[in-house]
Order: sequence, then C-alpha cells, then structure tokens
Amino acid sequence: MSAEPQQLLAPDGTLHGDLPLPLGEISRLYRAMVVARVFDGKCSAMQRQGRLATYAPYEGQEAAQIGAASALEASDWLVASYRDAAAMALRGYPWSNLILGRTGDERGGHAPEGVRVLPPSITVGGHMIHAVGIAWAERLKGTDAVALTMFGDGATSEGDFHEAMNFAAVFATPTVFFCQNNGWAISLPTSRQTAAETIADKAVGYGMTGLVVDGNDVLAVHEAVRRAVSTARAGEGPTLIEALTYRIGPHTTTDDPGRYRDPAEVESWRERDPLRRVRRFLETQGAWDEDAQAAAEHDAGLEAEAAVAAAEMVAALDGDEIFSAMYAVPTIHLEEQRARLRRDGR
Amino acid sequence: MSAEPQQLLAPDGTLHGDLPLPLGEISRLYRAMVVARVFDGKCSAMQRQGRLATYAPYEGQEAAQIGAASALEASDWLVASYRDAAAMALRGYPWSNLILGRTGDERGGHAPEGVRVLPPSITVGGHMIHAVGIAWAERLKGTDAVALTMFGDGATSEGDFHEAMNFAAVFATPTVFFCQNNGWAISLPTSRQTAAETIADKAVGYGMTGLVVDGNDVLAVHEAVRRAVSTARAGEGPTLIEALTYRIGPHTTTDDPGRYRDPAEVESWRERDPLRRVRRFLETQGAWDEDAQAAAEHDAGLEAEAAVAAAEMVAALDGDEIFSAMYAVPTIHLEEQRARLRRDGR
Amino acid sequence: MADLTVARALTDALDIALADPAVVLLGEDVGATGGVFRVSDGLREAHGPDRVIDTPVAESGIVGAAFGMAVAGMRPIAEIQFMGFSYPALDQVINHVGRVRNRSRHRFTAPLVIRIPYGAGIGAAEHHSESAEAIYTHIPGLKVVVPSTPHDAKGLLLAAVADDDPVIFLEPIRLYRAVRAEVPEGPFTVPIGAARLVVGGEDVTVVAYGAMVREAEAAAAELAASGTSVEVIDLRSLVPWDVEAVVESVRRTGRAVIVHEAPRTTGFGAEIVATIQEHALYSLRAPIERVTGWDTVVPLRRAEHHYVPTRAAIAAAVVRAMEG
Amino acid sequence: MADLTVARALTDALDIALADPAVVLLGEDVGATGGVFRVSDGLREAHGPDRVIDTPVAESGIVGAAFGMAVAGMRPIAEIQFMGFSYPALDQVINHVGRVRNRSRHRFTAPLVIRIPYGAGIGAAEHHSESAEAIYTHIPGLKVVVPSTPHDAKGLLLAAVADDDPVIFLEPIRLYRAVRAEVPEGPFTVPIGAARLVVGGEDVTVVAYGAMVREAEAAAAELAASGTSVEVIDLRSLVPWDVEAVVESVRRTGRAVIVHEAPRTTGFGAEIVATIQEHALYSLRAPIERVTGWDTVVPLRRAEHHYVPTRAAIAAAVVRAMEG
Ligand SMILES: Cc1ncc(C[n+]2csc(CCOP(=O)(O)OP(=O)(O)O)c2C)c(N)n1
Ligand SMILES: Cc1ncc(C[n+]2csc(CCOP(=O)(O)OP(=O)(O)O)c2C)c(N)n1
Ligand SMILES: [Mg+2]
Ligand SMILES: [Mg+2]
Repeated sequence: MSAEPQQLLAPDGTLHGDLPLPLGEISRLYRAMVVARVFDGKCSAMQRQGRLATYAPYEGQEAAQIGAASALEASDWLVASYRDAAAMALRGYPWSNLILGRTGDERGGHAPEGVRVLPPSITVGGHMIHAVGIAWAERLKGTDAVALTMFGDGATSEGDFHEAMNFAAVFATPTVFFCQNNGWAISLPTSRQTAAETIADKAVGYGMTGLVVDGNDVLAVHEAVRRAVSTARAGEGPTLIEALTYRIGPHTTTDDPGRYRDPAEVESWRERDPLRRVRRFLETQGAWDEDAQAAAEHDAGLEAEAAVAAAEMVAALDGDEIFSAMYAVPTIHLEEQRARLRRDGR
Repeated sequence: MSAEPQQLLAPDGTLHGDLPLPLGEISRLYRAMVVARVFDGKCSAMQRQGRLATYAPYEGQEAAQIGAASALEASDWLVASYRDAAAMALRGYPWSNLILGRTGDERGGHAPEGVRVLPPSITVGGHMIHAVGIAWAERLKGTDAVALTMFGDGATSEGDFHEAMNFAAVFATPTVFFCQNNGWAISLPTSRQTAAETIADKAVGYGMTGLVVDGNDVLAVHEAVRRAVSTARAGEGPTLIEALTYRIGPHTTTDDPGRYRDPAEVESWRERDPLRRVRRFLETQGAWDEDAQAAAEHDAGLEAEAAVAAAEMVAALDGDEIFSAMYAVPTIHLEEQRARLRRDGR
Repeated sequence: MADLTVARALTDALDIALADPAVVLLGEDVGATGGVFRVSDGLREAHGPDRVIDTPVAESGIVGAAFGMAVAGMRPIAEIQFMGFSYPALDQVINHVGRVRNRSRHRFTAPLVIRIPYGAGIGAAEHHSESAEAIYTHIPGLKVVVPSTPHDAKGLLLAAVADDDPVIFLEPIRLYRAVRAEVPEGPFTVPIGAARLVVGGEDVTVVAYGAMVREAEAAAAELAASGTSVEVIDLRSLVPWDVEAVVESVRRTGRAVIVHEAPRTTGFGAEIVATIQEHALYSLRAPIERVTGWDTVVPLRRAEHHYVPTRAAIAAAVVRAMEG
Repeated sequence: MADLTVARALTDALDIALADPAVVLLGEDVGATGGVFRVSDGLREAHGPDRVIDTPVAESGIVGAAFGMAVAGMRPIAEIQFMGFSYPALDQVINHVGRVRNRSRHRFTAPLVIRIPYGAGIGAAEHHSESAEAIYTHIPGLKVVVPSTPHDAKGLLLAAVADDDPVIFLEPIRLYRAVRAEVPEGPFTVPIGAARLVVGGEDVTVVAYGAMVREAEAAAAELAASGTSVEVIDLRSLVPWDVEAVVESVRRTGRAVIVHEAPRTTGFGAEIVATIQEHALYSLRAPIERVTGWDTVVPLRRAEHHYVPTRAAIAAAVVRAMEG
C-alpha cells in the first residue's frame, strides 16, 4: 500500500513544484514555528524548575502541528491531544491558558469564547470521536464548519479510533483525522504498535481516503490538510492523514528515552529539523535573514514571558471553587460537601 | 480492493476445479448441515412454544459455520457468538447444552472437558480478543493449537474488533478471524455498518491478510479456513476471512424483519441456499440420493429429540446454586447472601 | 390526558423533544425498527433519518459522537440497547461526558441524555437484565434518573433533555408495558431530584426506584392488611437524590428498608443507608435493611426468580425491621 | 528480610511470580521502561520479552487478551498504566472476566490479575489521580485488593497471582516510594480478605485502605496526644472484606470513621457504613462518619489538596464522632 510521503520542501530547503502559498504566508507559518519552539523550550525549562506539573514536549513536530492548524478557518474546530500546544495556540487558544493548564489548573481549559478548540485530551484515543460528533452537529445545523482531530500513532490502537473512523466514514461527517506518527508511543516504536505498513493504510478498512505526508514539511502538511478540509467542507467526507515526524524530546518531562531508543535515531531526525528547511527556503527567496530570525526569537521570548506571567498571576482555585463547575448549578450533594470542606478543612 | 469472493461450488452444484476433499468428507459436511438445519427449525419452534427464552436462528449460514468449524483440529479453540450453534456443535459442544443454555440455564455453558469451545458470546465484539489471548497462550505454552473466532458484520464496528485484530497482527498470534457477513446487524444493512467495500478490506489496516469467500459454499469456506488455520499453525500469523452469507430468518425470534428488509432480498438468497448446492453436487457424483436425504433428516430429527429431552430433563438451578459458580469458593459475602435467600425467600 | 404505557409515554416525550432541531436521537436500531422495545416507533418517519439515526454497533462511538454533538451545541439523546452493553461506553461517560464542564470551567458542556433500558424480571438473555446504576451514581458530573410510572417517564425524560448537564436516563424494562396510566398531553417536566411519595405510612419507610417501586407498593398493601403501616418512597432520581424526603420519613418511622435489583455490595442502597444513619441515627429503632440483588450475575431465565427482590422478600425485611 | 519500598516489593513479587511459566506480565511500557513507576524494572531482561510484554496502547485489548490467556490455562498479570485509563477495559472486566466461571459453571475460569496504580496526592495530570475502586467492588466475580505496606504489597500480589479467580490489584501511587520496610525474602502470601490492625484503640474505629491508612495512622497518633484512643484498621482487601474485624471493633468502640479518597456518593465507604449499622446498630453511640473525596473530578495539582482526605480532616471527623 505504501507510497512515498508527500513532500514539497526537501530537508535542504529546496521546493518541489510550485509555490503552494504566498511567500508572506510561508513567513507567517515559519514565525509561528519559531514561537512554538520557543514556548516548548520555555515549558520544558519551567517543568524542570517545578513550575509545571507535567509537560509533553513537541520539539520536532512543529511543522506537523502548524501546517495542519493553519489549514483551518476560524469557524472550524480543533480537537487535539496533550502534545499539540503549537496547533492549539495557532487556532487562538492562548499560550497563557496552555501554561496555566500545565501548572495544574483547570482554568487552562477555558478557551476564550469563539475559539473552537477543546481542552487537550489527556487520555489517548477517546477524543477523536468528539471531532466526529462536532462535525456531524455542524452539518446538522447547516453550517460548513469542519472538525480536525490530532492524535498520535499510539492512539490508533485504541478501539475508539476505530469507532471514530467508522462513524465518520459511514455518516460522511466533515472530519479530518490528523495523525502525527512521531515514531514512538512512550517506549513503543510504531513498528510494534501496528503491523500495517503505514497508519494511512488504516483508512482502507473504513472506505476512507488515507495518505502519508512528510510531517516535517510544513508546506506539504498544510497542502494535504487544506485539501482534506475542503473535501470535508464540500460534504465529501473524512480523510485520514498520517504525518511522518519525530518526537525529539522525551515523552514527558519525567520520561527517560535513554531506556528505549538509540540516540543516533534522534540525531538522524534532528537533521530533518522542520524549522531549518523552511528557514533555508525563505532565505533562498530573500524573505528571511539573520535579523528576521533574531527579531522573531526575541518577540517569541517576550510573548512567552508575558504568557508565563499571565498564567502565574492566577491564584489557585479555592476550596469552594472545586465544586462549582461540575454542573451548571451544584447539586445539593455538592453543596453539602462544600459545607463540609468549609467546616473541617482538609 | 474488492475481488470476486472465492467459490468452489456454484449455486447449481457445479464444482470449479479439483475436488478439495474426498467425497466421503463432503457427505459428512453435508450431513452436518442437515443436522444443523433441523436443529435450527426445532429451536425456532421451541421458542414459539415458550420453551426457549430467546433464540437466534442461523438458517442460511450453515455452510459458513460448518465449513469453518470443520477446518479445525480437536486441539484448536472456537470462540463464537450466539448465532453459531452449528459451528459449536460440530466442534463437539453438545446440542443439549446449546438448547439448555437457551432455555435460560447457565449449565448450557459447561461444555464437556476436552471440548475447546467457549460458551457463545452474547455481547457483540468482546469475544474476538479472547481468541487472540487463547492463541497467544497456546504459543507461549509451546503447542501448535489455533483459535478461531466467529462474529458478524455488526461486530466489526466495535472497538474491540480493532484491538483484537491489531494485537493478533502485532503479536502474530495463531488466530483466525471468521466474519459471517450475513447482510444485517439486526436492522442495519452492512452498507450502513461500514463504508468499506468489503469487510475483508479491514485487514489491510492491520497488515493482515484478508479475503472474501462465498459463505454459502461449504467447500470454499472449508478451504479458505483450512489454509488460514495452517498459516496460523505454522506461526505465520492471523487471517481475516469474510464469508458472504445471509440471515434468512429474523435476528432473533422476537425480531420482525418485515420492518426493515425487502422479502425479495430474502427470496434471492433462498435461491443460493447453502445446503441445496452441496446436495446437488453429491447427487451428480452419485454420493447422495432421496433415501440418503430421508435417512439424514430422520436421524437428525431423532438427535434433536434426544438433545431436547436431555436439556429439558435438567432441573432448574436452585437458590443455593446461583451463588456457587461466581468464585472457586464463594466469598463470605456470598455465603451471607445465600443464607439470606434461604431465610427470606424471594 | 392520554392513557399510556411507560413505553408510549417515552415515545411521546421523544416526539415532543424532537420538535427542537437541536435534539437528535441516535443508537442501534432506533430508526428502522423503532428500537428493540419500540420506544422510538414512528419517530424516524416523523422526524427523518438525519434526526433519528441508526448507528453502527459501537456504544463508545454512539456516546462519544453524542458528546461531540452536545459540545457543539446540540441536545442529543443517545440510546444504548441494554444496560449490559453500556460498559464499552463507560470511558466516554467517565472521562469526557461527566467532565468537560469542569475541564473547561463551563466553556464547553455536554447536555446529552443517555437512555438505557435496564433491570431484570423478564427472563432475558445474559447481559439483558442488568442494573448497574450504582456505577453511574458514583461518576462525578452526571445526573441519574429512573422513572417508574408513565407520567414520570415522560416528565423526567423531558426534564433530562432540558437539563444543561448530562443525564443517564434508566428505563425499567419490566415496566415498559406493565402499567398504563393517564399522562398529560403536550410538554411538561418532572423535576430531577424530587422523590415521590407512593404511599404514606407510619411504621416503616421503604425506599425504592424503578421496577422495585411496584414490588414495594405491593408489599405495603399486603402488610397493611396485617396492621403494619408502610410508607413507600419512589426516589425517581438517584443523582441528585432527595435526602430530605427520605430522612424526614425515617425520622418519623424510625425504620427503613431499601430496595434495589442491583448487586448488594456498593449498590446505591448502601449510599442511602449511610446517609440516613448520618442524619437520623438517633431516630433509628432497628438496623436499616437492604433488599437487593445478590453479588452474582443475574441468573438466566430459569433461576432469575431467586435473584430479583419480590414483594415477599420486601415484606420479610419490613417485618424484621419491625422486630429489630 | 530486605528493606524495600512498595514499588520494590512489587518488583520482587513479580519476579517471583514469573518463575512460573504460566505467568506473564503484559501492558503498556512494562518491558522496555519497566513501567511508568519502574515497578517491572529489569523483569524483561530477566524473563524475556515474550513473558514481559510491551503491548500497543489498548486497554480493552490488554485485559481481553489476558483473559483469553487465563481461559487457556495461564496466569497473566495485566497492567493498566493508571486507574483513569482502566475504563476502556471495563466491558471486558464486567462482561467477561467476572463472569466466565459462572457462565460456564466452572468449566472455564479467569485466574488473572489486573494491576492498576491508583489514587491522588502527587499532583498529577487529569486521569492520573483517580480512585474508582467502588466500581470494581460492585462488579460480581472479582476480588479487589489494596495493599498499603511493602510487606502486604508483596504478599497480596503473590496471593492474587495464586488465586483461582480474577483479582483487581490496586497500587496506591502515593505509597510506591513513600515508605520502606522490612519484607521477607522469597515467596509468601498475605491472605485476601483479612484486615490488618494498624493501631489498637478504645474510643473510635477508623477504617481505611491504600494511601489513607497512613493518614489515619497519623490522625490516631495526633489524637492519642489529646487523650482519644483511636483504633485503625487497614482493610487490605475490599472484596471480600473483613466484616468481622470491623464489626467487632465498632462493637467495642461504638464509633466509626471510614476514610477513602474516592468520591463520596456510592463509594466503598457507604458499603462499610451500611454493613456496620446492620450488625452493630445498637452499639453505635454516634453516626458513622465518612471522610472521602468529593463528588468532583480530582482537582489538578494546584487545588488537589482541597480534595484528598488529610489527617486533619480525619481527626476532625473522629472528634465529631466522639461528640456525636
Ligand atoms: C487511554 C489511555 N491509555 C494510556 C495512556 C498513557 N499514555 C499517555 S501518552 C501514551 C502514548 C501515546 O502515544 P501516541 O499516541 O503515539 O502519542 P505521542 O505521545 O507520541 O504524541 C500513553 C500510553 C493514556 N493517556 N490514555
Ligand atoms: C456490545 C453489544 N451491543 C449491542 C448488542 C445488541 N445486539 C445483539 S446482536 C446485534 C447485531 C449484531 O450483528 P452482527 O454482528 O452482524 O451479527 P448477526 O446478528 O448478524 O449474526 C446487536 C446490536 C450486543 N449484543 N452487544
Ligand atoms: Mg507517538
Ligand atoms: Mg450480521
């Protein structure tokens, strides 16, 4: 079944074929990747300092996330996982919320009104069907909004992946399934996750279109997702896109990849760094240079500082508040428990 | 992806190619199909008389079940569903147990020692992974036993189907997945169950071999399963076989198919009756005739009477006994509850 | 007013609910056949196959898709065919349905209803007779409702659809066609969280829900003949449940018997007992009795009667409570 | 004797269990990394990747495959990474693991162990802090075990593996590395169903399990200083549980406090309360108190401390029981 992954930008920055986007757009995507990388570094550092409860780095996956998220409209939905902060931020989910959530605060899950991005799914597999239901609802409501769901190679082994793919195909919901195959699910390599040649092959069993794209090529990802989104929007059903990429860092900040993978593998993927090839390309086009890079990094740094400051300014939920968002109005039982906490403390 | 379903015996009884089994064996299979059909009729009648709690008829699916079950060895396992009585009986599960179970008695689930057939699965989907675990255990124990699991088209939509297929493929367990695509899952036609062209296509996503066979052709089914079993036994992994067949009767004896399907469809499948073509073939070979038919039906009738009598002779479980098979030894809580039932009655 | 069975009262409620374009009904066989209990009979014809949706056989998918619809602003009603088939969807229910409001601090909500036929008493096949309500009552963020009359079936289902939070709506299989009663026409709701006084009494309080309410009522009638005055309360709603009504009653009677079909250990009866003793220990004149199913699988047809609480077993417990 | 943490005691038990070729350990990341808590560290090297098996990410598959292995005569140990990820496997647990013995009237059995790290207190991400033991205790056909010391962790795990029925083995995350203690070397078992007297006392009985045992012990120590004599019982096993030990104690003290982290409504504490009042109502001098988690999702790190029962909350309940 396997074909070469779709690619537009070679690792050395050469473009195959025509410019898929105006240069200005490409610079914008690249800038977003720089911001994403800066935030990722910042968060990893914060976690080491004990300022975040847990953190799942996405270094190496910026092209996949930014390429995909940039192909959506404001009215489209994003339903993503714990490792997809770059995509979520691009869709308008504030970085400060993403950080707040990771400090261990539920209010990180409250995106601003109008931002159609669900809080990141922490369980693996369960959220994909939500993108099916959401897309289905939009169709029933008569809008043309699409839902894109992001998940990893590991998630494709969960039963819920299967049910989501099947429902989407049977009901032709406007859903795009975007798999970041980053080579590993914690310590399990993709080759032990499935015996299929590609994850895109899984589409066949649902009568869905599946394709493989170079996940470190932001232009190829953007193009592939853009097409899948417009197919979905046109009422022609869902698509499964497998973006081949790599998790450069540990699974989370408490994981030790030294136990299960060869540093040489990591090095080989560093060579295919998703940022470098865009920068090279933009530079050859005269659309980027050292100064632009320095400015982008500087701005990203300031943005990160501001987001961290905003997140860390939020006072923790007090005891009363942990009861206040379980229902629209707390039940008598929760009120009684709230009174109990007030009386006895913890 | 779709290819013509494998067929050896045409509906008119013509054999394509060589004799896949000695004539004596084919007569034996045919005789088993006659027995199965007689039992099915008997059970449907008993249900109408209120002697069975519930019953799922398999008329029309005899070739699929007998063809598949006959390809196993005594040391192989069968893990099947509520509609697979013909297959189970062929593997040595007593008809009297099958009937006893359907009267509403747990002891129907107690197959004789040595019969490697699990009680029929009533939930849809959950049992396939058991055949993976069983096959895996046999491999770990160093035997060459294989496990075959039977399920319907509807079952392929459950998440557990996916996890079972994936585990089997990743761990190359000696499991055979045998799907009887009988066109319907209660009121849902297969075309609304999946958007895939065939159910066999689902194998692709697991890196597994998938194939479609004429499920009303006992020889083709036997051949296909025999090959899959020997592949599995040789350690070369699992296979998914889709047997195209049809449920002639209602879903269960309480279902009214008039609500959802066209009687013409049923008629068109009656034309492809799985028994008739074998009989025609055997007759052309001089291996069967009216007398043989009458004798087979007579014997089957006697066998059915005897099985029914044996089942109906069993006295119902008494109150004490409902507590006695939850654990090897009832817990103190169950003993206390048993005493409570003795004291208060129900 | 119309004279309806529980099943027909539910059909009526669904039909009314479906007048709102935000409402859809989805599940296995709900459309073409009207569901295995014919509760949605005629609704596909009335509201179209896009609104009364036959799904593939996949419970987690049904609930997960309904959840997504709810997050996107609809009010889906998901049907699971039998309680015993609801477990594949538990992950969706626990990890998503009950949590998205808290996870997003009210930004996203899940106003969906999950309808589940439940309970024993009709000699069904394995998995078709289960009472797993205790599990649902233990899951944060859900409401759990159980009607026992045609009136409440309609009024509670409409209340569940109107509720801004997810509601597990349990339909006692045994009652679908066992009773007929007058039910108001048109829309009305029965408030979630308020118990119903079935019969007033002085000596013992019997608390029940679902199909057990009728057994309790019958036991009360029997005992009345022999001079024991039994008060029967139908909880109607397990989360939230009407602590006040129950405690007030037990304070008066000093004795209580709790009835449910579900297994005894960590059944919802335990919660009722624990709460009563907390509020009314000093009024208790005898240990609170629990009349429950056993910690076994529900036996199949031939032995099912050893499992399901009967009026006789309830009466025996009442008598013991009187002596206690 | 060796000085071990709970985590190491479990490693030791697994290593001993794996000496039997019928035993395998399977789960996500149990092999290459030794599991997220390193409980199976070194076992893949010692016993081979066919016996310590890294599986795809699929909990229902893990439990279902382990079930199949058990039916075929093995004694698999399945690991679920966190309690919050165990729900996709609930259908397998409820509909198959707990039932095959009854369904086949002893012809097929499921002697498997499902290990699940559980509980809050380490400020983990959502789904990583849950206590869903009540659900497991309500499912017929299972045993449910919760160690709270290194000694019991080893002895109960070996007992679970030796048990002919399925055992849900809950490992309190907070205790993995919080305590060290002397643990006998080589194989030994702690019987499933017997509680452990942690501290003897006269005035109030505190019943706890898992990570709450240490909190109860600390509360008892604190209260001893102010003259209240608290008896602390560690249940160790929830199904079956040691009714006799608890009831005997409460008969003596006349007062009881039950502690668990799980949500309050229909938590296992309710079962304990209901049972105590049944056997010892007339000994009760005050309502039995429950100190539990709330009917909420476990709050994330910054607010988690409002949720998890503490020694202070337990002490407050004891004081109230003394006054009650
Ligand atoms: C239902 C469930 N099971 C297990 C886990 C634990 N877990 C967290 S991430 C992960 C691996 C997921 O791998 P993949 O889908 O490839 O995503 P990646 O982490 O590589 O981005 C696992 C097993 C979980 N979060 N949810
Ligand atoms: C988990 C689960 N969900 C739903 C059901 C109800 N149910 C019984 S049979 C059936 C249809 C199954 O169709 P299929 O797999 O094609 O098998 P067939 O009945 O056609 O043999 C359904 C939905 C069930 N038994 N188990
Ligand atoms: Mg991955
Ligand atoms: Mg079918």
